[in-house]
Amino acid sequence: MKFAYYPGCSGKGTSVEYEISTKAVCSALGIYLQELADWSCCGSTPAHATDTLLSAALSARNLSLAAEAMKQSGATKLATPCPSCLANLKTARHHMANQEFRRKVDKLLDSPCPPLGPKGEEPLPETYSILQLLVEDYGLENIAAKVTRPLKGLKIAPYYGCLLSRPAPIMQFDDPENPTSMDRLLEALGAEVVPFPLKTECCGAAMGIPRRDITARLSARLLDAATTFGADMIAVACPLCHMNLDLRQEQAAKASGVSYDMPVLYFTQLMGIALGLPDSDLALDKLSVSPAAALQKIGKEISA
Amino acid sequence: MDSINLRARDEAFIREVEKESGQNISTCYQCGNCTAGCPCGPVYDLQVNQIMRAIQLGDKKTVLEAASPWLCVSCSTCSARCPNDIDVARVMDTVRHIGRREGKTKYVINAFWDSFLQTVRFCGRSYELGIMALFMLRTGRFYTDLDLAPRMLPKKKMPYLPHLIRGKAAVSRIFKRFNDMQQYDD
Amino acid sequence: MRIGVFICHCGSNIAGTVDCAQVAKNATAFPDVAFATDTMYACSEPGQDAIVAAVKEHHLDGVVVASCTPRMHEPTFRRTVERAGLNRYMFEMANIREHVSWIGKDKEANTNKATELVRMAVEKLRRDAPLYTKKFDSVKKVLVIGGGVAGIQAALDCADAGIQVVMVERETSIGGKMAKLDKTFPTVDCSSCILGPKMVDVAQHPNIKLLAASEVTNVSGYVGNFTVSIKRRATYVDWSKCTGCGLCTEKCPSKKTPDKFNEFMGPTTAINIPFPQAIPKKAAINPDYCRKIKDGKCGVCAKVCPTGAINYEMQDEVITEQVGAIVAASGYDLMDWTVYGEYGAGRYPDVITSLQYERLLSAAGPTGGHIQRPSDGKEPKSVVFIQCVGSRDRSIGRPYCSGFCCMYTAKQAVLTKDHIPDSQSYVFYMDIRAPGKMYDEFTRRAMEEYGTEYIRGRVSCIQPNGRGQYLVRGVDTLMGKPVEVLADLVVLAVGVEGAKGAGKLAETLHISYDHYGFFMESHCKLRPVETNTAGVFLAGACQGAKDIPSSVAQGSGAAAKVIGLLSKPQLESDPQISVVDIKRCVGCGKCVDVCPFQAITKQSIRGEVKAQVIEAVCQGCGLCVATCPQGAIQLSHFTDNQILAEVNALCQC
Amino acid sequence: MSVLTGKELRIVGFLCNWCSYGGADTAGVARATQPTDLRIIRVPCSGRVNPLFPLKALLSGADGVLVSGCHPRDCHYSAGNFYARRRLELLKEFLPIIGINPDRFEYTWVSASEGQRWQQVVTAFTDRIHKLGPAPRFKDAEPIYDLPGALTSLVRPLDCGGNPALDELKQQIRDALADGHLHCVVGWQQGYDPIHATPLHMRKPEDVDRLIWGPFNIHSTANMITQLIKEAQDAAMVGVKRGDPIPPAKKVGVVVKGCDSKGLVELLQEKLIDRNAVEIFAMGCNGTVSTDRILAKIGNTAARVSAVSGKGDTLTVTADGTEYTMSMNDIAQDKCRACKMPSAKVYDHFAGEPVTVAEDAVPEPAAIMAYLDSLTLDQRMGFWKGQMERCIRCHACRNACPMCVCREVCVADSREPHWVTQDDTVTNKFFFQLIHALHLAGRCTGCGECNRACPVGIPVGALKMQTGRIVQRLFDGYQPGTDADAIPPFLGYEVEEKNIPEHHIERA
Amino acid sequence: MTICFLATEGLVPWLAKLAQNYRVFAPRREGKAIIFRPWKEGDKAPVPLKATVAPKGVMFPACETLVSYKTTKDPQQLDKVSLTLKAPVKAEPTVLFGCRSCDARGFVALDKAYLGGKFKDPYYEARRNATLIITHTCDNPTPTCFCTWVNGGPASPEGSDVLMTAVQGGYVLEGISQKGNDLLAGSGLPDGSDKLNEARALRTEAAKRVTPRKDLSKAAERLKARFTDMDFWIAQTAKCLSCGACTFMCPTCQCFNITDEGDPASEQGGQRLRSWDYCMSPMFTREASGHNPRMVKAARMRNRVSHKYWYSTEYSPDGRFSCTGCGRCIAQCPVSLDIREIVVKAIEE
Repeated sequence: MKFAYYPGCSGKGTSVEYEISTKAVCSALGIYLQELADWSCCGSTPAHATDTLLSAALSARNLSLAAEAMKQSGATKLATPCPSCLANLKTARHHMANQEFRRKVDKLLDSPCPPLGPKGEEPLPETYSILQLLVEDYGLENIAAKVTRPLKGLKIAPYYGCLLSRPAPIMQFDDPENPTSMDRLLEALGAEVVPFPLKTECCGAAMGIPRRDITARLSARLLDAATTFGADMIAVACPLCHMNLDLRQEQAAKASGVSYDMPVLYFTQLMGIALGLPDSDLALDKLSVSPAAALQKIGKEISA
Repeated sequence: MDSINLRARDEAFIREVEKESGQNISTCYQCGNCTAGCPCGPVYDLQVNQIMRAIQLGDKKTVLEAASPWLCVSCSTCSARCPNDIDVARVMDTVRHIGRREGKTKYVINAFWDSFLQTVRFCGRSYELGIMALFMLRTGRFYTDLDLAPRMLPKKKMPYLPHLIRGKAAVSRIFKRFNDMQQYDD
Repeated sequence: MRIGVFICHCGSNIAGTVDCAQVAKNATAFPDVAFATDTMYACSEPGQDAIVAAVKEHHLDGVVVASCTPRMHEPTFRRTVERAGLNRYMFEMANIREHVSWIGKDKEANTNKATELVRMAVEKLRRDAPLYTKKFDSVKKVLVIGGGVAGIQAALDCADAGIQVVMVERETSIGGKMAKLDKTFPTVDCSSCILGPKMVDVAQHPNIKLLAASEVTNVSGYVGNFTVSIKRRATYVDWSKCTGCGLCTEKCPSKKTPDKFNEFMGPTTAINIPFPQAIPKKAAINPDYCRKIKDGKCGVCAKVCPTGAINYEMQDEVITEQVGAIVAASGYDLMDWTVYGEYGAGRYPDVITSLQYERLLSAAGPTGGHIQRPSDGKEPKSVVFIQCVGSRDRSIGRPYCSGFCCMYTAKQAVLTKDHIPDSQSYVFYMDIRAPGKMYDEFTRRAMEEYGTEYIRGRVSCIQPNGRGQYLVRGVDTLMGKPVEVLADLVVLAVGVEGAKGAGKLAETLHISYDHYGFFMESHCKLRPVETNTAGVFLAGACQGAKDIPSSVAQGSGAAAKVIGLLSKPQLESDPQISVVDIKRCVGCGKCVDVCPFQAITKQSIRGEVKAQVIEAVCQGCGLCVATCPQGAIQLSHFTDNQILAEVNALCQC
Repeated sequence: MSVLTGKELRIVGFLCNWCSYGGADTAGVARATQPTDLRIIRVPCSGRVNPLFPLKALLSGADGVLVSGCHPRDCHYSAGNFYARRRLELLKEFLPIIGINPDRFEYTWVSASEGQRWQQVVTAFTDRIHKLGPAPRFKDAEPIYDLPGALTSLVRPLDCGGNPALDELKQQIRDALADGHLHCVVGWQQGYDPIHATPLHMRKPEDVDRLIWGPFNIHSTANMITQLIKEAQDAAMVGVKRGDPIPPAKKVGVVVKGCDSKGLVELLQEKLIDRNAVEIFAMGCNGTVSTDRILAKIGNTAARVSAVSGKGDTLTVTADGTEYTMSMNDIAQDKCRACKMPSAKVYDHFAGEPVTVAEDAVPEPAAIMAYLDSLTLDQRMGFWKGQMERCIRCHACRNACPMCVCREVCVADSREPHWVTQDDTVTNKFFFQLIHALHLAGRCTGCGECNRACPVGIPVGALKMQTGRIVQRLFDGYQPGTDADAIPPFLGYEVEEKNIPEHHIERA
Repeated sequence: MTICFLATEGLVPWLAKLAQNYRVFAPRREGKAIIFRPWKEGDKAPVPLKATVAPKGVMFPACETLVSYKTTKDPQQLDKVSLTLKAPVKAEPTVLFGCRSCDARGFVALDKAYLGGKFKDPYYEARRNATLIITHTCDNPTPTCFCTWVNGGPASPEGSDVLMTAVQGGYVLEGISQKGNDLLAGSGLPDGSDKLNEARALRTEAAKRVTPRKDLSKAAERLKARFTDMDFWIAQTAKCLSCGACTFMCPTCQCFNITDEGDPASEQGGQRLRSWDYCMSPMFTREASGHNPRMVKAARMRNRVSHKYWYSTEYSPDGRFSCTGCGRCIAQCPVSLDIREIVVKAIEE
């Protein structure tokens, strides 16, 4: 299995543990991720909040690179771990089905984007989340078969965030109200998944810098719920969610007046643990809230 | 308080929003579901359904002067649950686009976005420390997230230097052409 | 042939934008036209008299009137030409009002267009032939499908008028949805107290034959002479012996059988009588849960039955009935609300439908009339009602208003307060639709006297808070603020759709139905209980969401139509039907295959297979004509040559 | 009647009485302004609209044709529009092959209450037709007389070496004939020279000696079958008096190649023959040849062939004293090049081993279709005009067709209905071919007999191939004559048609 | 007799000259078929082969208007209707170029039907008189040819006005009829007498290549005897598809149907059409009552064969067959039904 890979900017910075664990897990599963050479930023929320066209052009540059790379390497799909990048890349492609829009995008680029082409042989690739590819393409049974350290007894609140399955017509993945792909993945790893009702509630996204009051309030809600439902930890699939719940956990605590000690792990880190990968592949030390206590439940010791 | 002037309906504005967002605003029947599910509703000055109503009325001034669109986190919950299948989040995006073109960029978030895009423009990728620096310069809020620095820096989660990519000039040209096109359009 | 052409001015309706005199003049040049004139109002008495006079004076044998739509006045003018001594089918109309004068102001173009339309009508008329109706006998018996309140009303009205009634009910008791209700709005009187006597009347009426636990499987024939196949489902109880004593239900060990009548709010026994007032009050076994039928071990009911009515070997049985008319009263069902992920999609035990709540309120229900929430049996103190779940929601393909939810929600809020005085009800609504007599007053009482909190806005989501309550997140659009309420119980006013299986029933009855399983009436305003299939009528919510008064009114309406139809000594057939030219027919049977009405059969003529049209069954759609490769079957008045003549009148190059 | 020059174009509408005609009335009552071009023909139901009506209009001067009925499910007659949808979609997709822009034909659904929608439909459609301008007329098209000669590749290797199981086949037939339960058995024998076979009717065991099997068995045996069954029935009736019980007729035997068996299956499917009335003798087919191609290889259309012998894929022909060798690749009939069913699947006797073709082999599209697809619409119209000019209306195409069972009651000769006149204008001649093609839609098994039978070589089969392509696309690869239990697509419908798009007449 | 020589390269200019004064019909290739079409200046040289369809349509078109008629109403008095009739009996001067001898002999057979009796068909007669037939003698008989069996031959002059034989470097043209001789005399072509022997030798050679002759002199007598032998006819006809390919391509088949088309009251008026009909069709003899004396195809085949080799010998003064042995009915028959075989069997068996 070979996928073209778009890491997204945060993977090289604030979500470096996501990046490390994603690569390690894929490698352990025999999935080859081919990182796009010279990829650039998709523009994230700032771009699409500024202009649809600008946002699409920033994404289109990367889609063009991916098209070329996939032609060369024979990679079958384009993958990214970051839901925000995913949303931008998918939305750009979605809009570019409109010829008029696409002409405008092409005008912003050095050279025009390859066409969408007929279904099945699209030169301009669709983007998929790592989560989707692991669950749908690689398959849960195949993952379960490779688990060496089941996460037995670990109660995990699966938190998807808002972007992974929304807007449904563009994302085309899982149930927008009650996604279950990560639930099933965690179950395949042997964990106990708590019925977390706030799976897709917003964490406040990038408001952390300009309006920390908003993120603090929203994150607190999530941390409250996870605590109430008895979770040992929260699993996430998004760098922004992670930042708001982990890095800013204290800010949230301040806002709600409750103190939390809720570890927040990327699902890939949990996969890494279950697959028995070495600590260097898990980058657990990058987390702000230490999962050491929680992981003791499954007999995993880490230096706090 | 002003009364609503129904005859001052700005049809061009309604069409502009509808065209750019691709949504039919008139199908909104004001059930309020967008507001009900909005995570930011409590901090909005004008609720999402009220923004929609103001667009229906062609009340451009009210729409563009509202702070709410600039507080929206684009989580698309409103779109997912709209009983009339309106992509409300896209309407909010569109309101921001129009606002930006009309110079309504007085909000803190604009400073953040601009800082972000500026780093992309020059480096090809976003550069987190650069964003913080530019944001503080723009807003004068030098204390922003200083409390997080002790957690971030030792873990090496914020590289000191930007990732400069080979194609950074190509990315930069996208921004340039975009700005040129905007001016030409205006 | 001698044709007369009459161009109507319709005052200025036509003449305003069409040069009628010129059209008449142009018409004189058309083949076989022996007379052409314009006239002020062709449909007026002098206008019609002028046509009659012209037919006589000019010895016309066909008439073309160019005026309004034939859907309006074709019957009028057919009577006129008949009065003039012609066959009523020797008449054609050109629609130069709705299709010409009213849709454009270019007089030159309109006059030209009107001329061409007249030309087409003339060419068609030249190929018309006189047609004659046939008379036939009808069976003075009606089939009523569905034993809800609408069907009961229709059946009783017909039976009282002396018409034999066969009532077919899918469940083991009649009563329909109304039997499940605790009270009815706006009077808050007891539902079973007012319905019960009517159900008993059905059981006792000498003209009504009641077939419960039965379904219509096939309908053939035509108005006045339908043959209906009815499947009588095996109940495993011989109803001729069952006295309804209920001993069996007490002793049945299979006590976890889902209780459909109680909307699955509690279990019942494998052998049961759905409710105390059931008609017929007979026990029936649910074979999926009966231990004897499933595993062959048990037989308790057979042992205790004092009359020996239990028969585990019972089989489904198909019977046929001959009827002259059919009333469809198959009612409604709630739509599948689990599409609402934000309301838990059925995962939350204390989020229930209004009909389930009705069973909790009912003294005959699973909780004996005590409101106990399903998860823990506790009495809820905070009850949230959410309106329009599956109504007025295009995103899930349900754009329509279900009509009666506003009213029953108000009723349920009132009853909640009656049952639990220290409770608080909240109603999230978009608009309150209460247009009936005393309806709005009733909703006002709910708010003013019972303190129900009405919040104008939709609910975005319901989230369990982990402490046994549900956080309902809505909005008060009047205040422009989000609202959050902690609820012990949430009741969804789920939208309605045609009853399960309505589409299949419609196809069996050869009537149309919409995307939501509602049957199509002939005309939304003027023929609300008729269908496009002669002899099939509609009553109640099968046609669209309806409350009890409307259903009862429509039941009586359908009955009036049936009585009117079957009181005629004989029925007449429309002669605009298909006719087989047996010399051309090769007997391939393609017409038989496609006919939506089974109006064509194969017959053998001197050893050769030929198609044969059953005149009274044929509805004149012409599908067979478009199917027959030899053109051996032709639709009278719309023959291939007639339509070709119209095409040729327009296209000749 | 002529259109208002310069102002209007000729647009014909067929509207069902109950919905769309009412919708047009509603639009009128609402005074919804519309273009004046459209002329409405009122029909009871869209199911009444034989696709030949719009086709006739388009071929005789209409610039646009619009059919409108009740919305699916709302049909006054419950299912008429479901049938109409399939037929009208067929027509729309058929038009391009004869050079008519499919945009000139549209069908839609408008209910009696949708006055506004009707206004939009009329306005948009009229606008569309005006944008397209006056329709090119068939009679004015620039004729193309030539035919493409390209050969497509073979989907499987062909063999002209005869079939080793011929003796087994002969014995099976002899035995059956000796048993006396057969009226006759149809096969092939050598004709007036070794490269021409001719059908053989075997009635006595000794007739079987003449039976041949090989590349010259080009004729369809399926097309004789309905007549022979009738003949057998008549024979049984000889001497039977009125009132006597009707004696059972003898069976008709038929020897089939794969393609012939498809014809039989389709006849069974349409209940045109009774399975018990036929006894099927099958053998695997290794491909048949085109005698024209053999003569072309020899280079003399008057060549006198004295002997032929086949070995593997090579045929050796002795003509006028000279030996010519040729490969099946150069002389095989077009249909055999693409044949994926060389052996019958429905039979009573099978001699030898079935010949099979790889399941996943994909035949190259027929040369004539590739050629037509490469032409512009105007050129296609000219092509048919040029070809049809030489049609002499001998109806060999029709009579050779196994699926044409109307025979003496064919609409080509009838005045009631009067679809075609006796006038031999090229339009009139062509219209008959269009009737034939549309009557065969969803039924044509692709046996190619119409092409082969045409004495002047008009590729009329291409019209049927077009219907075949459409049927395959619309009905998930449906192949007529392969499943005796399948309902022919135009005698059925689905409430939701998976592959038939909703046609939107765009807003003006 | 005028004999001229036409060089190969002179053919097209000569046709062009003829085309100035005549409608010229000549064979050309269309697809796999060879069809007679109007030839005009600029066209290529005609194909020197037997046409797929006999050229009888030049005299006897596949469809022609016998009468056109139209009614006109008096606008003042709608009951007053007048009828106008037009019967277009006229023919332009025509040259039929490049037919075979079998084709030209076909016209002699058609003459019997259309000009032979008491009533002459004016439409046919006009065209016949206005047409000059230049026959290309046959140098390439096909396996289905049997002209010599029916008293013809590859170079039979019967029915032709000019015989044209291909020789080295060109053609020898021989005037046969007065019309033909006049045409050649005025043609300005050089004398070709010197090449006549070469031409004759080639013709003799061609005649040898025709399928060896069988004696059909007893055909009429034997067919008469076979008339009631239905088993014979059923056996011979079993494979027939009842199509019209044989009759429509035949140079001697003369049957037609008459239908009224159009509407006299319309702008276009009505037309009475005469169009080819074929006796192999079950419709051919169907009577208005529905009764059909030749319901089965065996009866129809018997009629066709008998007509050609028996009836015609009785009604034609010279006792000739109504068949010229062109073999088209065999070559183009979709089931390769061989009329020779039927006749021979009728005689032999």
